[in-house]
Order: sequence, then C-alpha cells, then structure tokens
Amino acid sequence: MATAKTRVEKDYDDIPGTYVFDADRSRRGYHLNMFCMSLMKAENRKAFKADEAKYLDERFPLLTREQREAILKRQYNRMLELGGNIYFTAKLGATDGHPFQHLAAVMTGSTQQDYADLMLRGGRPVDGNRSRSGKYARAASSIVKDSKPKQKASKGKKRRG
Amino acid sequence: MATAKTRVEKDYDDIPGTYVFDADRSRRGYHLNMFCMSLMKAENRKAFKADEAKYLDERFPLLTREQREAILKRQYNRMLELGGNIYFTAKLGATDGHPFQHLAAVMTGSTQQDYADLMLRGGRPVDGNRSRSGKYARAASSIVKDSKPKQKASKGKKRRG
Amino acid sequence: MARIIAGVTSSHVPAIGAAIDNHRTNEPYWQRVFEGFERSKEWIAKAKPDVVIGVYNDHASAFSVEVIPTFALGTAAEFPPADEGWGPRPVPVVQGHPELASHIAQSVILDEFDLTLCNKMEVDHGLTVPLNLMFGTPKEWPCPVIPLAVNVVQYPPPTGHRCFMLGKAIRKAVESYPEDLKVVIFGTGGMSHQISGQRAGLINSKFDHAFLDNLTKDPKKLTKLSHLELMREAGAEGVEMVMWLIMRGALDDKVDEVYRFYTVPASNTAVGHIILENKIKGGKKTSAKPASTKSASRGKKSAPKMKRAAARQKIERVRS
Amino acid sequence: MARIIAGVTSSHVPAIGAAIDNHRTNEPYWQRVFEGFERSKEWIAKAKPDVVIGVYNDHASAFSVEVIPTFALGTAAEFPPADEGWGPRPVPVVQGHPELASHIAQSVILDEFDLTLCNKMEVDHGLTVPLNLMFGTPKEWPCPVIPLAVNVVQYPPPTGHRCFMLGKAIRKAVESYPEDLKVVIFGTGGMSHQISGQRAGLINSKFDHAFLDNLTKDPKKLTKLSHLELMREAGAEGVEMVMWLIMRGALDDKVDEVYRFYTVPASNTAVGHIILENKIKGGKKTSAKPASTKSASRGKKSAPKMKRAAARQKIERVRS
Ligand SMILES: [Fe+3]
Ligand SMILES: [Fe+3]
Repeated sequence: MATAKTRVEKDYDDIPGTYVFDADRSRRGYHLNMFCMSLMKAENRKAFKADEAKYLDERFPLLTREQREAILKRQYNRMLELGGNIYFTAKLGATDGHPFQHLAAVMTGSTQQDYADLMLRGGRPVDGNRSRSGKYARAASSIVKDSKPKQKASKGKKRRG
Repeated sequence: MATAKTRVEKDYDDIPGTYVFDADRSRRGYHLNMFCMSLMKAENRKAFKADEAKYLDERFPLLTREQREAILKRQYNRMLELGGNIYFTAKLGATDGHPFQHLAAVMTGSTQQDYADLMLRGGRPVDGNRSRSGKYARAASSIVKDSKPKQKASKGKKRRG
Repeated sequence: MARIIAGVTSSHVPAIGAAIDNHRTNEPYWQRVFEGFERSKEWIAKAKPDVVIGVYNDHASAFSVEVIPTFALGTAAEFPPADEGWGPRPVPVVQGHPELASHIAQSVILDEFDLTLCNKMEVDHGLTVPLNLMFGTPKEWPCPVIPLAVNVVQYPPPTGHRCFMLGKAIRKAVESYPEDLKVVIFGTGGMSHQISGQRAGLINSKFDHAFLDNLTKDPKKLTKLSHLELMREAGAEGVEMVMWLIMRGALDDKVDEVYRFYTVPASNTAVGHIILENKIKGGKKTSAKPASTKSASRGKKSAPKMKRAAARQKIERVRS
Repeated sequence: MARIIAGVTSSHVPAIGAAIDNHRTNEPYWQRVFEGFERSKEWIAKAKPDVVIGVYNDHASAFSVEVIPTFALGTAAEFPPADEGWGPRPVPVVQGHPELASHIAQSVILDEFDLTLCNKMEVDHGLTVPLNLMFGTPKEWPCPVIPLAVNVVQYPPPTGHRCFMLGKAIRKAVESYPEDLKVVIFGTGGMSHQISGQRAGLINSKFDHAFLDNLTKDPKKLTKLSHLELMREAGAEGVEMVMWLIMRGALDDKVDEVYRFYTVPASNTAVGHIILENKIKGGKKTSAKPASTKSASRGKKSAPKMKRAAARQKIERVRS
C-alpha cells in the first residue's frame, strides 16, 4: 500500500505512458467524462455528430478550451491528460464507429495494423516500460519467482511464471 | 453487534410498536417508497391529488393491493408494516399539508394535541416500552450508570444520566 | 499540515429548519432550543474553522431506495439544498472542498474504508440545520463544508465501532494534507427519538445524558452499543447517534468538553449538543474557548452556561 | 445452510462479448479463446450452482463520475444489460437473488464492510461476458446471479487485502443463510492489460502466471501487492485483478485447482481463467470435477487439459 507520503507524491506518476485516473484527474475531467457519458444515448450521438461544436458549447459549457479542442481533434492522450478516463473516452471512439484498437493505435502513435500485430506477438513487453525514473526499470514483481530464486526452485521444474 | 443467529431471528422484532426498516421490508416496500419519493416533485403532487387512484394505478402498477389501500386510506402504521419507511411516508403526509405530528398522532392512536402534550411532558417513557416479550422490560442500557452502580458512584454526586 | 481542532455534535431536527425558514425562532418553544446554541455561535466565530466536515444522514432526499451507500463522501465543488417536498430550504448552497475531500477519500479507501464518492449530491436538513444552528443564517456559509452522508435509513447502519474507526482514518487523512487548515468535524442526528410506529414519541433522557458523558470521557464504551440496544433505548430513529462516533473518533482520546446543551423536545426529538476540543498541542491551544461575555439572557431562561452542572440545571428547568 | 463450493476467475474483455454477439466465435482468433472455456462449461453444468455471486466492475455504464461506490452489491430482483453505446447486449436479463443478497448485505455491513446496496442497477460486459464464457448463450441464465460491482475505474480501488477480507465476510454470510444453496463465486477482470496512454498494449505473462500460481497456493501474498506494483507490472487497467481476491477470500485456505486456461491476446488483454474448488467437506466432495470425456478437439488445437502442465503447453502453443 502506498503511504500517505507517497500518495501526495503520486508514486504512480513514475509509470511511463500512463495517466492514472485519480481524484485530481477525475475532478479536472468531470465535464469531459460526463460529455462522453452523454454519448451512451442514440439521440445524443446523433446531435453530437450533426454539429459537434454546437453540441459541446450548448450542453457542456464548462468544458475547458483545451478539453473542447482535444475532443474535436480526437486527441485521445490529451484527453487523458486533461482528466478523461479511457472507459469514458472510448464512448467517443465508439460514436465515431472506430474499433477500440483504432484508439489504442492513436494513443500509442502507431497504425492500427502495427498495434494489432504487436498484440498478436504477445503485447508490449513490461521490460523497459516500468519506470520513467529508471528506479524500477530492472525490478520485476515481488511475486515473480524466477526473478527471486527461492529454495523451492530446487523442485527441478523451472517455473515459467 | 448482532450475531448471525440473532440476525436471522431479528432480535429487533422484540421492540414494541417499531418496524425496523431492514432489507426485507425495503424489498417489500420498494414501490411504496418509490411512490412516496415521487411526491418530491410539485407536478407529481398535483397529479396525485387530482386523482389518487389513477396516479397509483398508472405510475405504480406494481404496488400490492394492500399497499394501495393503505396509501389511499392514509394508514401510516400499515404502510410501515408493508415495507414503507417513515422518511418516505412522511412525504405523503407533507403532500396532504399535515405537520409531522399529525402523522405521529395517527401512528400512536392519539390526537395531535395529546401527542404534542406528551412530547412537551418529556416524551414517551422508555420504561414499559422496551420489550414485547418482557425479556428486556426492566433492563436499562449498559451505559446508564445508575442502573448498574459502580465504584465511581462514590464520587458523591449522584449521576442523573 | 491540516488538523482537526474540535468536534461538534448536534441534532438536526427538520422542524428546527422550518422554524428558521418561517421566522419563528422567537416563539418561546423555539427560543429554548436556539438559546442553547448562542454560545456555540460565539465559539465557532472564534474558532474560525477553514473547513467543516459534516457527518449527517440523508432522509430520502438525495438517496432513495435505489442506491443506498453506507458512507457517501461529497467530493463536489458545491452541494445544493435538496427539495424535500416544499422546495429547497432557503439556505446558501454548501461549498465543498474538493481537494481535501478527494485527499480524504484516497487516504481512507487505502485504509480500507469502502467509501462511495459523490461528485454530485444535494444535501437535506440533516446537514443544513446544524450549519444554521452553528453559523446562524448568513448569506454564504463562512467556510467550505465536506458532507459525509451515512446510511441510517435502511437497517443496518454501520456499527458504532466502524464509525469510530472511520473517524480515526479521517483524522489521519486530514493530518497528511499539506495545507495548513483548521478543521472542525460535526456529528449530527439524535438524540433519543422515534418518529415511526406506535412507539413514536419515545424519549430517553437518562440514556442521552449517559451517551453525552461517555462521548466525552469513554467513547469506546459507546462503540460497543449494539444497534438493538440503541433502538430499544433511544428509539428506532435514535440509532443515528452512531454518526456522532465518527466525529469522536476523529478527536484525541482525551478531549476538553467546552460546552453542552440538552433539551426536550424539539418536535419529536431530544436535542443534544456538545463541543469537544482537542487538547493543547505543540504548546498552543488548538482553538478558542467560547466567550464568557455578551450572550444575553432572555426572559426567564438564562443563556446556557459552559459548566456542565449549570447546563444540567437548565435542562432540569426546561423539562419540568 | 448455503455454502460456497467453488470459485471461478475469468477476464471479461468486451471484445469477447462482441465476438459472441456478432457470431464470430468460430474465427480462429476467437476459437482459441472460447475453446479454453469448453471444459469449464461442462464443469459448471455438473456443479450446477443454485446461485452465482459475480464480482466485476462497471465500466462507466451504470456508474458515471457522479457517484462512485467502492463496493456495490446488487439486491434487486433483476439487472438488465446496460446500453454501452450500441444498445444493450442481446443477453438475458440477469435474475438476482434478493433474499440471499440482502442477507449478505446485512451480515457484511455488520462485519464492518461499507457496502452500497443497489436495488436498481444495469450490468455491463464486466458481468455478462463471464456468464457467457461459463454458461454459453442460453435463453435464460441457468441460475440467479448476485452482482457485486467494485470500483476499479477511479483510483484508488479497494486494496487487495480489503478485497480478500470481503471475500471472507461474504463466505461467512453465505454460511449463515438457512436455505441449502450451492454458491459459486466469480472473480472477473484482468489479466495484464493496459488500454490507455502510450503504454497501451502492455502484457506481462510472467506476472500473470505468478498471479495464477499464487491465487491457488498463496493468495495472502497477492494481498500484499500494492496498486503501484499491480499497475506497473500488469498495466493501469490490470489493477482490476484485485477483484479476483474477493473470490479467493471466499474459499478455503487450501483449494483444489481443477482447471486453468491462459491465452494472449483477446483484443488488448491477457485472458486468464481458473477454477478452484473447496476441498472435501463433511465426507463428500463439494462439487463435480470437470468431465474428462467428450470435449472434442478441434483442428490443430487440442481442448485444454485439466493438468496445469498441459494447460501451459497449450499456452505456449497459442502464443507462439
Ligand atoms: Fe435525522
Ligand atoms: Fe474490465
């Protein structure tokens, strides 16, 4: 568990390419996420598609200028930065008729095909993707046994996981 | 804390004249309470007053016959029996323009004046109103010191509370 | 560092709100109640909290029987008064403290309390009546308020022990907040009352006094009260006194009781009110004592005294 | 007396639901996933639970950012599928078990878990995809399901330790329910995946296998994983694996792992699935072993074997 101290420091900001949706982001992104939530109704999707700027200005006047722009430009990482949460922003992608992997490709700066191929190859490796600061770059998890050999390893069978 | 056993037995059913609003009552009274909740809107109060039976039949068709009758007849204890909760049923009283003590008088089989006088005299005493079974009739609370004299009582000043 | 300097308990009887809203506070019946809070207003004006944490329960206003949170913490920027059936109370919109509230939420959830967070919530008399009693009827409430709504409508409410422990977790959270803030925590509801069924009108002053005594001196004893005993002794709706234990848990083990007031009845309820201050810390008193001047006596009844013996004498008089 | 006979974990990837709803389960990509659940369907047909407790998380369907419950227990009679943006999934309405759910709620709240009770709630793919994986696509689900929605959307989710302890409290509650009922508890979500930000696509199979191993043998070790470690190793959204610990806490300390399946990827996610049975009690086995017959091999890929070594071999094949 994080301690009070590390909580204030947000230890999870060390994870690269990751926007942990905490209370600060949730507060910042409230109207952005509520806008996305509004797209769960067919009539709202229709109204949004008919005139995106008008829909935003009329129904979500409390969006910041940055949020409004990120929505209109479909800047999915920027939306996360500005307090969006992926479960919400995914509804915008769905409204556009995109499969989720399109959004993933946008967020990872890749093509959809390359992203799909990456997943088929077993996904993005965790090695090299643990830590911005490098502090945890080499550390594996406390539960992964082959990174911390124990007596039980003498069972003969090498543990894969 | 109640134990699992006493919970199933509902130890609180021993308290006289009391309908503890537990999950069973809540389930039973769901539509009754949601009806009362609907009276928080002025337009609904108006529609209900215009034709009570019609309002109930059209908007709350899942009320049981007993609940419907108790509502129409303003039988406030019966509503509690049938799963109503006082914070909800009080909204029906308010819709009728009654002060809360009118409802209290109805529930206690008293006149509003007698009930008000009872309160001014210090309220209904707990002695004699603890227990249906008589099991707790004489027991006072574990925190009331003069019912359980302790060494500290030798302080000289008799505790009132 | 933020810190909790004091705790306040107060009943939140809706009729008190109605008396305020309908300008009937000068009627002798209501004077008796409001006079009990005159000193408290002076106390809080001196204590000047930067934030109030208001522990209360919703009375089928924000929450119906559709969704019933045990503990709902308000993390929004503001909380409008609920329409409880006659339009919203004419009181200021409660301004929240989203940053501190979110900090508390995070800390307390990691400490294994299973909060529900509300970024949108209306607040009813349960919260606004105690604000009136302590702050009067200003145009704006003098400080932000973080609402913490506790389920006491559908049985079972959280246990008294759980409430007490939540208070401790809240205190820990507040003390890990970097900004210097003085926080006062309100526990509301109670005291003895039953407003439902044939036993409606129940009042148990002996129990109430014992509860108040223990609240100051031995709150752990109160955490052992079962819901059954609370309902039997203090009425089906008196069970809401578990909320006072959240306030108490957030204070020091030993506190100074700087004020107490008790009267019967307000509408159907015994009104209980107590102010507890944390003891001196780091050489300076954490907050102001109530002023011992000014508060005028009106008519036959004297303004309540700070000393408990005197307060009790008053109670005696009021009830006789 | 009701009792929990077994626990099941399963990912709840929305794309699996889409594959089912769009009749694409025979495409090789999806075959690989669905084959992993063939034996499980046989197992559950034999185990015949009277009730399923489904631990899952809502994905901005029933709950937005307005109200965020940490633990929301569904006490309603039924739970319609949510409209997640393309109309509700064409799956049966989930029938609840209000009596058992209310009993669990009461017991668990008195055991100091701060539930939110939902008498009205729609359920999304988080719950319905695992029901499909285990029960296929029947006209009606074969038994009532009690949904338990856990917040893993807004940080912080409940700790793994808290989840584990809630599982224990649920078990105690179930065992104090007077009716004879066989209950299976599902923990859903995971395994490693990240679907947001530049790190989207993260998979950590080493971690996943270690998690599965410990889930069976040493779940207490998993309760010590911080959210930070979970997010770093298993992805920002992989943190939902804390939910599996609710399932595990509801089982015996020592359990029989009767089945395991793991494959990468389904859409953006590592799919993990395990079936754990409580050990023999009172002389008779608490439930059926999966049938070792019938399950046909299709094409190149053999149906997964019950033995772990074999299951791993399969995984090897699938991923290569
Ligand atoms: Fe109240
Ligand atoms: Fe999920």
